[in-house]
Amino acid sequence: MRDETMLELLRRQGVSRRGFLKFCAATASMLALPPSMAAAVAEAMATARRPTVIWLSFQECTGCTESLTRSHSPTLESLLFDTISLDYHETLQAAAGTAAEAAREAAMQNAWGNYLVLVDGSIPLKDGGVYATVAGKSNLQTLREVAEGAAAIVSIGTCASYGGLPYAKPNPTGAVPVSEIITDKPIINVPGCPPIPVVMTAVLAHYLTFGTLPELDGLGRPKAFYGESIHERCYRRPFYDRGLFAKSFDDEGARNGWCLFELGCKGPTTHNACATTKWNQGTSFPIQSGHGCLGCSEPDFWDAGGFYNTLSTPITPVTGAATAALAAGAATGLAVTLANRRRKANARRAHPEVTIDDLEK
Amino acid sequence: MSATLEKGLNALREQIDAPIASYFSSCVRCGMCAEACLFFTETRDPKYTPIHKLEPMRRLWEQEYTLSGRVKKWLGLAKPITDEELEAWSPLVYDSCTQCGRCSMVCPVGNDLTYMIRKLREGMALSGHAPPDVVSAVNRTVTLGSPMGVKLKALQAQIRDQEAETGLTVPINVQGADYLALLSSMEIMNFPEYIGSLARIFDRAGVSWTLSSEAFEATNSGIQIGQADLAGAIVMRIVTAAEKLGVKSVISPECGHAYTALRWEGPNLIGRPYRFEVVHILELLDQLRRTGRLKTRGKVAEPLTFHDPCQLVRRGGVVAQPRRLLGMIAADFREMDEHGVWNWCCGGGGGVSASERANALQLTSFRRKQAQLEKLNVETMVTACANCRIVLEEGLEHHHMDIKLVGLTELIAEHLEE
Amino acid sequence: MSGLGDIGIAVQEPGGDANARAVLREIETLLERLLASGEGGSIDLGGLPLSGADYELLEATLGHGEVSAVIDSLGPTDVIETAIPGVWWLTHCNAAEEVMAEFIEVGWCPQIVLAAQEDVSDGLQRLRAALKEDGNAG
Amino acid sequence: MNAMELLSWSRGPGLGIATAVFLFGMLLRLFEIYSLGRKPDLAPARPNSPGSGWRTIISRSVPEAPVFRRSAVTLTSGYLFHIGFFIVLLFTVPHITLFESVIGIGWPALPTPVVDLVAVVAIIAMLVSLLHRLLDPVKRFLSGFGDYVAWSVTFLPLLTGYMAHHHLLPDYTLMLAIHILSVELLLVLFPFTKLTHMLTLFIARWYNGEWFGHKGVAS
Repeated sequence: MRDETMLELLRRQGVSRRGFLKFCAATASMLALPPSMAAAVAEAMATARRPTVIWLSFQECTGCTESLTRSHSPTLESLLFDTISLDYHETLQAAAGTAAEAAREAAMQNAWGNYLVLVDGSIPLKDGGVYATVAGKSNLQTLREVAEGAAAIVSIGTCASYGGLPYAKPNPTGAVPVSEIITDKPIINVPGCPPIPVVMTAVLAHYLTFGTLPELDGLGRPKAFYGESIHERCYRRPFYDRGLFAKSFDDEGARNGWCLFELGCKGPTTHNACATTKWNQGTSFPIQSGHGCLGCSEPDFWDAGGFYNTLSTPITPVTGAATAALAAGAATGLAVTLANRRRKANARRAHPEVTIDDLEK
Repeated sequence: MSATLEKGLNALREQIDAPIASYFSSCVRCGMCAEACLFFTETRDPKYTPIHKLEPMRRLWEQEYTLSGRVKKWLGLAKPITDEELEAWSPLVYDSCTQCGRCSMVCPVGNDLTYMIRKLREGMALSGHAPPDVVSAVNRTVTLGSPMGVKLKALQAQIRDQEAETGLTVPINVQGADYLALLSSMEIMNFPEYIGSLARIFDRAGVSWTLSSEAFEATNSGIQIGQADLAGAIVMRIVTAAEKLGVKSVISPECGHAYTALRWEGPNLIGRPYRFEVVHILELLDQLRRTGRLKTRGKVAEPLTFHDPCQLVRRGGVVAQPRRLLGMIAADFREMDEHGVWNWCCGGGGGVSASERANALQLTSFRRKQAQLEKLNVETMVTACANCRIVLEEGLEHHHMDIKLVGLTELIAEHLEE
Repeated sequence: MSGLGDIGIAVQEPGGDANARAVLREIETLLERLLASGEGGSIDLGGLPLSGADYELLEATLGHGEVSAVIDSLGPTDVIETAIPGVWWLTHCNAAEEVMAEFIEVGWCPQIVLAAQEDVSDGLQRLRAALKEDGNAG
Repeated sequence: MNAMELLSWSRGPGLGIATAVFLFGMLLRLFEIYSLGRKPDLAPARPNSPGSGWRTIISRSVPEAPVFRRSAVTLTSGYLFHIGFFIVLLFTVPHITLFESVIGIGWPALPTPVVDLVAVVAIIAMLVSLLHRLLDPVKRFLSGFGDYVAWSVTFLPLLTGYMAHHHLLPDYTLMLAIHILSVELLLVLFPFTKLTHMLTLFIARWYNGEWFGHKGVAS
């Protein structure tokens, strides 16, 4: 069964050719491919093998898994997940304890060099990584072990991608993202707190369909979903351009749906697909609900100033530095004053009794 | 002879004050002062840009009175000020600056460049980089009492002539007179009519006045060369004589820088206020006019204009008086396009006319005045500064212009009511 | 607060129908191509940020034609011929009837409506099996 | 360091350092100036002078017509740039929120298209002033390295701000970081270049005006 192609799997589940075509068309749409590519997707799907996937959860809140599984009815995403061979997922799998670990090792052995590793959560390094262990193994050990035989790693969520919440100052566990530990494998970052479900599935679909990684940006994110900022695709953008801003959450501007920039929206510096894909089956996204973007798909978003502080304001108050600088300036100024006064006084003392002889050499 | 670089630099250290520091801190190198300087406008040579003339002093200020400059100097990154450099700067500081003060009015950040040039000359003088002719003039003023070497005997001869001409007595050393009148050697030697004019006007107006045999010379070469001690000594002679005679006022003659020296710099040079007041002759004449003691008859019919001496208007505040006086006697008074505090210099003030080596440049710079005059179509130009008058006469002659020059006091005297 | 409508938030739809106009132009081009060469094409409406006004314009301009069909595979797919013959509006839904993808297809008949060879052969086998059972029974 | 880290640095430690250097330096400059003192003027002042230091602080901003004619390019580009720069600095929303967060006082912004136009005018005026500096014999003669540095660090915030506002680099985060860093560079160099004139010109004008006013002349 492991060697079944996607097409075979779907047919075995009683899906007709029409259903397969529909599946391919929807997948192409999800991957933002032109409709003419649906045929290519179909062709690829007809021959693609279902991959082995191992999902590792480290310092995380399970929000990413929640995001992925909180679809109330079978959707294309869940169907897609049915087609992969999810051999290890602590939260979702039925097996527990040593049986679970054995399943993971078996899956790794069977697909060594070819399986996908999905990671959510950051990895603590401080004090030998004791802050997160599973079956007596630190996350660091587990990640190194599992990553060794992986074809590629998908960092699901901001914690795995950039460190996320555990990484925020003062980072008590010494948390780091996957990319700081694994440097010899292709890594796809799918940041977000949590990431949009369709983005996660699209990355898998792309890998499934074409067997390659999608095109990534400088921060390792698929360009198809993270290529544009929230601000660029925001339906409230015209208000920004016209200079119409909500000043508080219950003022006239807020009621009129004006731009939330002044209320701390991080849309301009946040790259994600929320403004177009939206959440909960396309119902809405934070800005549409009247709240600014938190910037959750960007590195260090917890430390990039308060969520309600405007993007153009200081992250840390400057008053302390300013006061210290003024004090230092005054102290140095006094020293310079004394030095200047002394120099001038010396010059006055050295002033000769001038005669006309002093006008010529 | 004992001028040294160190003495010069030391003088600059002493002179640099808060205004100068604020000026150097504010300069943005916009170059607008160039367009205010007739040595630039008539040559278009950027080296005559006023702020550039101050470069050695700017560097000294930066190196000695700012923290960043001190650090630069300590790191060996600062270019020291040398004798060679100061010598090279001498023509910029002396020959091409008449202290006219126009740049100080134009500078958008408010730099008083003239104030700074005056201070820079303190350093130039004591480091031995003043023009030789100006040094000689100072020498003569200090040793003989007058930059042109005019002695009491020469003055007495001129007084006799004027007494004969006017039939009036010119009072000398009259204890307790109200006014002590001063003269410039140029007036004594070139325009002695000024003495006669004073005698006639004061006689008619009933002004109690006198000359002093101990202090008749008002010009102050110490101001022009920029040496405060010597300038102060020259001022002190007048102060001593005036206070000895017990006069209420001292009259500055028709000479721009003499007025500056006596009225504005004097108390600061001698370090105390005077026990008398200083008025320019035009201020006194206007006062007499106002009180009805100065009465004229008839008016000059031909068109005439007035050349404002810089030290009188821009640097002295005597602006309205000459116009009111001319209003009494001129039927067709024509103002130059830029006049009053916005006048253009004759080109020979601030010691420039005293320096032989500046002569060609001075004549070139006269073109500015020439252009102003050509727009007016006047036959007569009145002024109130003997130095301006001589410089203008040279310029008019050199540029073949047929315009008569006359001192305002003389012109008033000619129109006195009988 | 008696209901959601009382919450004082006005959600403003992005205005304008410029995207719908662009889609209609593209449909025009595809129809011309269909008539000239027999080759149609497809437009993914999900790939465009369409506003409410865009949808209204598209629906008003294209209208409803003679054919409407529902394909029931992996959830319903509505196939509707618009009032412009040859222009088909396809809406793919999942089992929960949530829209997964939406296409405008220009062609004689949408590909997905045609029965596929392997489904036909599967069907034939099922028919034969049924006949055989029938025969056995009879 | 990625763009977001750069932006966070510029909004955090970078801004602190720049503000500190700026305030330290400017205060020091004031001490440097006033430490040198000024002798009292013993010559009696002319009474009822039309001029004074305070008057000159204002009046020196309005050139006489002949002065304007002689330096038309310098004054026009200078005015447009200075006014434009301060309008853009003081009347755009992101800047006002910054001031509000630091000093606690906010004020209304100008409409975005207005600020946008003003920014373009200011940028053009600065380019003209640079060109003039390179072509005019006097300015070229007077200008040194420091003058071009001062121009550059003043121009960069305008240019990068305009680019950031219009998303002219693919990555807005990087663009915004560059913009803020360029402002910080301006602040750091401010006290050590001719840019100090922003503060000291008021002192200079005051001294100038007092000197002239003492003599009964309005300068």
